[in-house]
Amino acid sequence: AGHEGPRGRDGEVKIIYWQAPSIMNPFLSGGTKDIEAASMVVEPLARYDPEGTMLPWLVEEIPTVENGGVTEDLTQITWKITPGLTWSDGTPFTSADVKFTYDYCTHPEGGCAQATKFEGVASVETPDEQTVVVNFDGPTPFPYGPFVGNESPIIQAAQFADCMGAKAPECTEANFKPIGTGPFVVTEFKPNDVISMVANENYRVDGKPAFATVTFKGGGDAAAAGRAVMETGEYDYAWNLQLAPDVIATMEQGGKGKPVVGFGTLVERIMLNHTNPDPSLGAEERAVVRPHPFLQDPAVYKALSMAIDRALLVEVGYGQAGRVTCNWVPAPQLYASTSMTCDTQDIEGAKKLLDDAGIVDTDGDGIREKDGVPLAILFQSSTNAVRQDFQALIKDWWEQIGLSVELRNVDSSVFFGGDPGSPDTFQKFYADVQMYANNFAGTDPQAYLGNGLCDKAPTPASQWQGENISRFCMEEYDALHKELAATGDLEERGRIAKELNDMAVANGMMIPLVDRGRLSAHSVTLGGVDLNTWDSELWNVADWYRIK
Amino acid sequence: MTEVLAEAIITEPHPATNKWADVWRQFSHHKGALIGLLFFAFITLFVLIGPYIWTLDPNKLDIRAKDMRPIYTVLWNGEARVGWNHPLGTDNLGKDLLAQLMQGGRTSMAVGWTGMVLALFIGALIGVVAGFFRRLDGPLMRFTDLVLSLPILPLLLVAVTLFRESLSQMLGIETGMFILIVTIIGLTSWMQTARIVRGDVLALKEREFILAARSIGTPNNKIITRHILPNVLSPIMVSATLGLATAIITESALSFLGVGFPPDFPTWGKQLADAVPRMTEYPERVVLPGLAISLTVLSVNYIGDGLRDALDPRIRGR
Amino acid sequence: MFRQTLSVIGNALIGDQDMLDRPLVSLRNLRVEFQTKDGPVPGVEDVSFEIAPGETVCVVGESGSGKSVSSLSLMRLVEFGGGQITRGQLLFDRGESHGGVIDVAGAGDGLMRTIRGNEIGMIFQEPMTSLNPVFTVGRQLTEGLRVHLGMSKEAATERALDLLRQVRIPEPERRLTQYPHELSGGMRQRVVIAMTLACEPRLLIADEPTTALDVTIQAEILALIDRLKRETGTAVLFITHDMAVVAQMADRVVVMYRGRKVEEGTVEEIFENPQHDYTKSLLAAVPKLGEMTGKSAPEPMRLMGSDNDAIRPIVVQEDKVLLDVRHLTTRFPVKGGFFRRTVANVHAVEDVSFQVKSGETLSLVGESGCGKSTCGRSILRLVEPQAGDVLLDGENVMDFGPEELRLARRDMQMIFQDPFASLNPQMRLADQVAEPLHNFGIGTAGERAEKVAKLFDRVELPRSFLRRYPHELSGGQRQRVAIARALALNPKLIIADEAVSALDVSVQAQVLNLLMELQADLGISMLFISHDMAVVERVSHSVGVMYLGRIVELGPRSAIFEDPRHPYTQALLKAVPVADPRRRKTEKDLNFKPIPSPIFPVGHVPEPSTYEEVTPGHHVLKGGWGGFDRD
Amino acid sequence: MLTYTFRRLAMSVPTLLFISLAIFLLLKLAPGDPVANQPLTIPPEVRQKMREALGYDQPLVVQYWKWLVQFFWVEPLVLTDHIFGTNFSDGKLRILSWQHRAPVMDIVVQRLPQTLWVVGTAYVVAILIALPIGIYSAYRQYSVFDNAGTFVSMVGFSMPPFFSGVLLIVIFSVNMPRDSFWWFPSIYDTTLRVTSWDTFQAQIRQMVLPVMVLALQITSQLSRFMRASMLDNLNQDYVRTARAKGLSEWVVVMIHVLRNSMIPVVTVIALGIPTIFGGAIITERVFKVNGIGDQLIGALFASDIPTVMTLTFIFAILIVVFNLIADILYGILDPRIRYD
Ligand SMILES: Nc1ncnc2c1ncn2[C@@H]1O[C@H](COP(=O)(O)OP(=O)(O)OP(=O)(O)O)[C@@H](O)[C@H]1O
Ligand SMILES: Nc1ncnc2c1ncn2[C@@H]1O[C@H](COP(=O)(O)OP(=O)(O)OP(=O)(O)O)[C@@H](O)[C@H]1O
Ligand SMILES: [Mg+2]
Ligand SMILES: [Mg+2]
Ligand code: NI
Repeated sequence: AGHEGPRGRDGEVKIIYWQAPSIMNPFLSGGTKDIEAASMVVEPLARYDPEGTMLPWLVEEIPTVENGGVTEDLTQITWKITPGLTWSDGTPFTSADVKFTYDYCTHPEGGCAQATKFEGVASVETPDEQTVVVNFDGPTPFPYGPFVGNESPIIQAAQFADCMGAKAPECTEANFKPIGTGPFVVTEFKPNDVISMVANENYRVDGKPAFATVTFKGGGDAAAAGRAVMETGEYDYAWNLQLAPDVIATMEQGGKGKPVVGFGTLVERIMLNHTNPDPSLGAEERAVVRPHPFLQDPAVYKALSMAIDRALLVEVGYGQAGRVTCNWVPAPQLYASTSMTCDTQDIEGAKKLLDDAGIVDTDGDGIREKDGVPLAILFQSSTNAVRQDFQALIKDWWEQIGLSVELRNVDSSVFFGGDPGSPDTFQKFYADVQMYANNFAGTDPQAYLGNGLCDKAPTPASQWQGENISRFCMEEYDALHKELAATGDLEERGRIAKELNDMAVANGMMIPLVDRGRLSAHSVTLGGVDLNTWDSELWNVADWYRIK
Repeated sequence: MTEVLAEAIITEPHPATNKWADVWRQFSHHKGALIGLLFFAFITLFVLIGPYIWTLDPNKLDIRAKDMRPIYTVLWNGEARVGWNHPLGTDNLGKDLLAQLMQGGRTSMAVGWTGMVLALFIGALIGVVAGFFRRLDGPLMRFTDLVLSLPILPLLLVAVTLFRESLSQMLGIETGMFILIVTIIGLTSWMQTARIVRGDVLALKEREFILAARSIGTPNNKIITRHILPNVLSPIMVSATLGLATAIITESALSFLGVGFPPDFPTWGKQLADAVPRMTEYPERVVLPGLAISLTVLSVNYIGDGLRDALDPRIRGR
Repeated sequence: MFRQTLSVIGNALIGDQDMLDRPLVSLRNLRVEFQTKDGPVPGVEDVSFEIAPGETVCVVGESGSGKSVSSLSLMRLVEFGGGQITRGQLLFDRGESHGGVIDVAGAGDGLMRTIRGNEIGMIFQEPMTSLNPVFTVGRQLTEGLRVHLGMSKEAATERALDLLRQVRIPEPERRLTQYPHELSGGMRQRVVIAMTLACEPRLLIADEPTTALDVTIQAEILALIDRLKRETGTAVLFITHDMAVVAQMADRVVVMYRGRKVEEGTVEEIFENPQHDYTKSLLAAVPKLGEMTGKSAPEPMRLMGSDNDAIRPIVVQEDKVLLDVRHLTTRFPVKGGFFRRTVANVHAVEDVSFQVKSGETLSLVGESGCGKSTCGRSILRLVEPQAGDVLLDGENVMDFGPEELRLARRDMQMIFQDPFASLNPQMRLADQVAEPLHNFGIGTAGERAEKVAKLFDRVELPRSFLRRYPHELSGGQRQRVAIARALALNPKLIIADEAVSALDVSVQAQVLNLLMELQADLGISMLFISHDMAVVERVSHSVGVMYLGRIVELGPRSAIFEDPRHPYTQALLKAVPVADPRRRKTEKDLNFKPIPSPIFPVGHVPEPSTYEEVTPGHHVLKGGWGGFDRD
Repeated sequence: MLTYTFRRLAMSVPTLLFISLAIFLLLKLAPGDPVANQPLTIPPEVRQKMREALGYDQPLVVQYWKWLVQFFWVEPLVLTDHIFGTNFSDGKLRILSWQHRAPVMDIVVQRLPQTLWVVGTAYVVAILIALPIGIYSAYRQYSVFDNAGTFVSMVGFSMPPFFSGVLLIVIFSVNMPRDSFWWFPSIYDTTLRVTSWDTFQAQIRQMVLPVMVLALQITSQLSRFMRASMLDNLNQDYVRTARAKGLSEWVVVMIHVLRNSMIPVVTVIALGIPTIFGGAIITERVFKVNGIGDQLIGALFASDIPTVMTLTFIFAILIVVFNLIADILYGILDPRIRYD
């Protein structure tokens, strides 16, 4: 209300991302900052709203089996592009552009960061200018990978025609100033610094966007970004303020802006090693020999979980931007299991559990033994202030129930770097437990739940590739996941997914700790902000306006 | 004969004593240096002995007692949450500030001292050798210039990312980081010392007493240790005081850029960097470590000033 | 006692306010204090004297006696050095047109600035540092003119050229655009003189203007000041510690000792009839050229207050050659060009041969830069010679390896010029004297300590000095320590490189006597290097005159001083001022050409030195050398 | 002098080559992986593809040689093309950043002006403040002013820029009312173009805080040097000569002494410039100035080796060049120095 009018009526909006975008082509960078910056310019066929439901964006409607958009055998999906759509340069947006996007990203020499989006796609056809048909290798119950969500937008064939494969990086002009269908057009791109944009004159909705120009500043640190929005009022929108809760609270008192929180699928968790990491085993065996001497004992991992005061962790580390979770997949609602609770700490209960299981201190050193093996845990994590605080707290609790805990932290570029030569990567997992966070893109957890499959475990044989970090392995789990992959019905998929989630957690694959939300801040004068964790935060930037 | 004796009486300035007593006497005439020394002694004792008196673990999270203010805040703010159990207050997780300050000081001072000593050692060695042996002068000074032309901070960052892992592996993360940081600081800050020392050695070499030493058959190594080194001590001392300060500051800059010691390992620089976002509500968290750094640097500089005067026999003679 | 007399004289002078010959300057009861950490220390105390227009007053006294402080007070420049005039008057007659007599001690800053440089000019001791290195000579010369006389730039430049001609600098136009470092010491001192003369001051203060200069240049500068004084009629206050210079310049003499005036009188009175003990001892300590005429062997000086009966000539006992130097040649490379290759050589020592017998003293004399020091150092191989042989006791030092060389140095020791630089400031004296013993592992620690104490006795230093540091000693005492160190190894040969040049006359005499005494007692041979002809005459058995790297004349002392054959030797002897006011030299006596450069391109092969033996043992270089042609 | 300059220039070529090799090897040893910063959702096969696309897997020698050719041949060609409108460089591969896949030099050219502006202004401001302080402290040695100056400069020296920067922000950006004259922006607006008086003012205002932070550090060091150098010269004989000439104190101190004292200080200033670029890294980060220091840090953290390599090398060139300038200045200022 009160915010309708001609396009560009509200002048300038200033956005600050403390990680600076370095490129505007989301296919050449997987970084959130780059993808979100690009989302203001290039758009997918469909995207998600803050609840995680799919919205038709450049198409008439979402194709489903019911409306015939998806074939019964789940191998083909047909998108119908909204007629009359144009690129920001005025040329028509056609199915050829969509097919080009597919070709661009799947070119073997292109190094496309979003190649997984097109996994399983056999071909893309364009029967006519408005129709895109995607054929899959096999039945694909969730066919909304390609061209959906901020990681899979459509780029203009005319602009990128000469930028295929190895030449992709050389197209600086195109990579910095892609032509898109979004509400804004890049006028100047300074890598790692600032992007200037103006409203797209050919945008499909009249009177939108309300802002004539956007200054998209990048760089610095989260505190400075928060300060610029909430305290000095120099900026209108600050992204992903990973700050201590009390810092956010003080900044809020500045009164110039307020924080907004949204929750997605990012879960901070402790992974439990299912192989024996004993250093005496030798480099090749450490990650193969099963089982772990004591971590697979239900009493042990349940006690470990019970000893943790998750509410306190949330308070200390994330404040409003976190909530207690007992699940691997915390959202969307359809897939979020509710069968487990874990929000109260129960040290005594944990002790009792261990005592009952006969895991007691037999040699009087204060540390319990299981079958003569003392419960000594090496707890590793990436180097990060909040994680080290968590480590210190958790160490304290675990020691209270009779374990000995050694802490270790590894620089994140090494930890997550995936260098097969380094012994400190999270894939090698040369520790008993390790803590980090992970999530999945989009709303469908099938691939993510696939991280629990036996054959996804990183081993020397697989060159340490694979996402099953804890090397969890259960036949029932594998079978159930297969079932999920063959199920098309949403309700049914939800039920199976929840069951998979529960199975993994209950069998000691991990100890979920905190469901980490996204906390951003916007100026009190900026209207229309609707924080979205399923898609780009800037997904509805066309609807933003100035509150007068 | 009589003349000589008369002279002897007149030129008797102080009862003859040993050199270091003399140095000390001159030093104690320098008011700034004396205050500097006192403060430096205080802060050294504070970080060395402190943890034995104040035995709280600096990394202990006392979450119930978080965000306490230093005891002195009650002077103007009766409502402030203070307590003798945490005289300087606690941080947002309830870590005791006093204990952190002591522990941080230990690290910072250790980094400062070792970094400085290393830089001095390399610098003095290269300087003396280059100045003394004409044949080595060219190559060594070329090398010094070369190292001087390396962009230090960037390389520092690269080197930290480079060796952090392997060293932490070998020696544990804390010792590993310590050795890494100290080595890097040492390896990147010896050049000025080397240049100054070389210049002084070159000048000294022209002084006749070196020639005299050679003419009485003093071998080269003795010339260096007996005649050259004591006489370049004063510029070395000055470099030392500056070096200590730079080492402490460099470490804090590394911490700020996130490549310093691990998060659970306090240093003054890191405490300062970490507290910056909460500067307005909890000023003591930046002021205390900041002050510790500044005052240490300041006192060391004054000590350096005093030492330079005290080691200069021309001044000392007066 | 004398002070009373003086103040009576002073009061009498103050009373004399006669318009016609009233003094230009009169200092009355001047006291200057310096603030030190131990409280105020007087620099001069109750000094009074006068200078009449057109008169030259010399102030003499040993180092630290307050000569400079008095003169700086007159310019009111002591204040910038931390001093303060606490008592007394400094009356200066500015002339009728400028308001007559004023008291400089109470003058304001502005007034002082118009007086400085304009009415009182000052020449300082160090020509090397008293000019600003970064401004051209022209600029520094014209500065004063433009400030005081308000001249335009062109006019000032004109005047500057005039001045440079007046002080007889060759090529004055070129000098204006040169920087001080491009001029030699003598030329710089002339520039300073020209600068002080710029505004035609009524009083010229010259604070040891020639101490740092060679005899020849000194003679020229002295002649120049004398001539200018005669031509312009300025009064001159001339400060020096060199009695010969006093004899040459002064009308009246003021003698200062430890901050006080001890005696005052005309130059003849002072030289012929000194009253105060200090003046007497000062005069006794001055070696006078010609004093030794007729004596075959050198002998110690008769000093006041010392045991003069012991004086005996030093005769060479045995006729054995200890040191035989043959065709010694030392060159220093000059590097240049893109690849820094040797493009030329400084021929510092060129084909030098001489012999020193056991117990004999051979002196090398010559002007600065002629290669004396290099020669001495080459013998010890402290610098590496290019060619030649040095035979010590029949063994060739040039063939020794490093360790043999080190051992050979036991027999040859060196005493250096600068007593302040030749001792390590950071080491105790006992350790320094013991160091040679240490190096050769002689004796146990106790024996060494005993030996060092004996050496201190030998050089007449109290044993309490053993634990001292060099800075706690005076120059003369330090030189004794250096001698003790040289004696520690019982050497056969001592090379004394300007060992007494930096010392005050009285101290110099003591040290010289000590050296001679030691020689007599221990039978040491000595290579004595000096530029002071009078000293050389006193100490040597034979003398070698060096010029531009070569010995131009070599022979027994008497032959060189009484029968000089080489034109250079003759010129050199003429230039030496004589400490006798009745034998003054004039400008006409001097004929000095600028010394040619000793730098020759790489390929240059100089001809060998060939000598003519004019009388037995008296050799003179044949042919022309460096502009001096024999016959 | 000229020979000397050429000699030095010629000598700096091997020096620079050696430095480039040293930097290159060091960077190559670093465990950084250009795709380490990509989200965990990207699977390993895709990462490997991306690495290959970046040329990360080529042999060392090839990478180094390519870089050398690009830096010393292609980039200058691009520059000539840009200036003369020629097209020598067409089709030649330039040094591409791994992060944004654009030519590194383009970004450098884009960012260098900001660094030069901020660092340059800070330097000029610092010199303007430091020299008078140094001169006066020396002239009145041990006075109250001198002692206070010593204290303040020590504190300034020991205050890390990330602290002084945030302190200034809290004072001038957070606690000042927005419309006050004393309010200054905490974030450098890199899009601002000076076209009018207002934008010029805005530019000045946004430079105030970073310049203050940088200037504080430089001032404290420079004033110390100036003081020491002045003290050395104030006791020289030529000063007494100048006074004896009857020159006023102003002329004596500000012309005779100053000129001599500037000789070592100018060297310090010239040699300090490259270090300032290094020191500006933190300041640029605090105030988000898009200078090359900020670019370097960003590239380092993203393991963008071509950018890091090029930037560190540019720093090295700067240092070598300023070293040369310092030596030449030395010769110009001090007539005693004659490099044959
Ligand atoms: N700046 C100063 N501070 C303290 N004492 C000083 C200072 N200048 C001179 N003096 C003292 O004043 C006394 C007289 O010194 P002055 O320089 O006049 O001696 P001088 O006769 O000129 O000696 P020289 O022949 O060595 O030049 C000395 O005792 C000296 O130590
Ligand atoms: N180390 C050196 N390198 C280059 N040239 C030198 C060196 N030492 C001396 N010279 C040159 O050799 C020549 C002789 O110098 P030397 O010191 O022997 O003269 P000197 O007669 O002792 O003079 P003075 O009376 O000034 O001591 C001079 O021209 C000098 O410049
Ligand atoms: Mg004097
Ligand atoms: Mg000499
Ligand atoms: Ni008497």
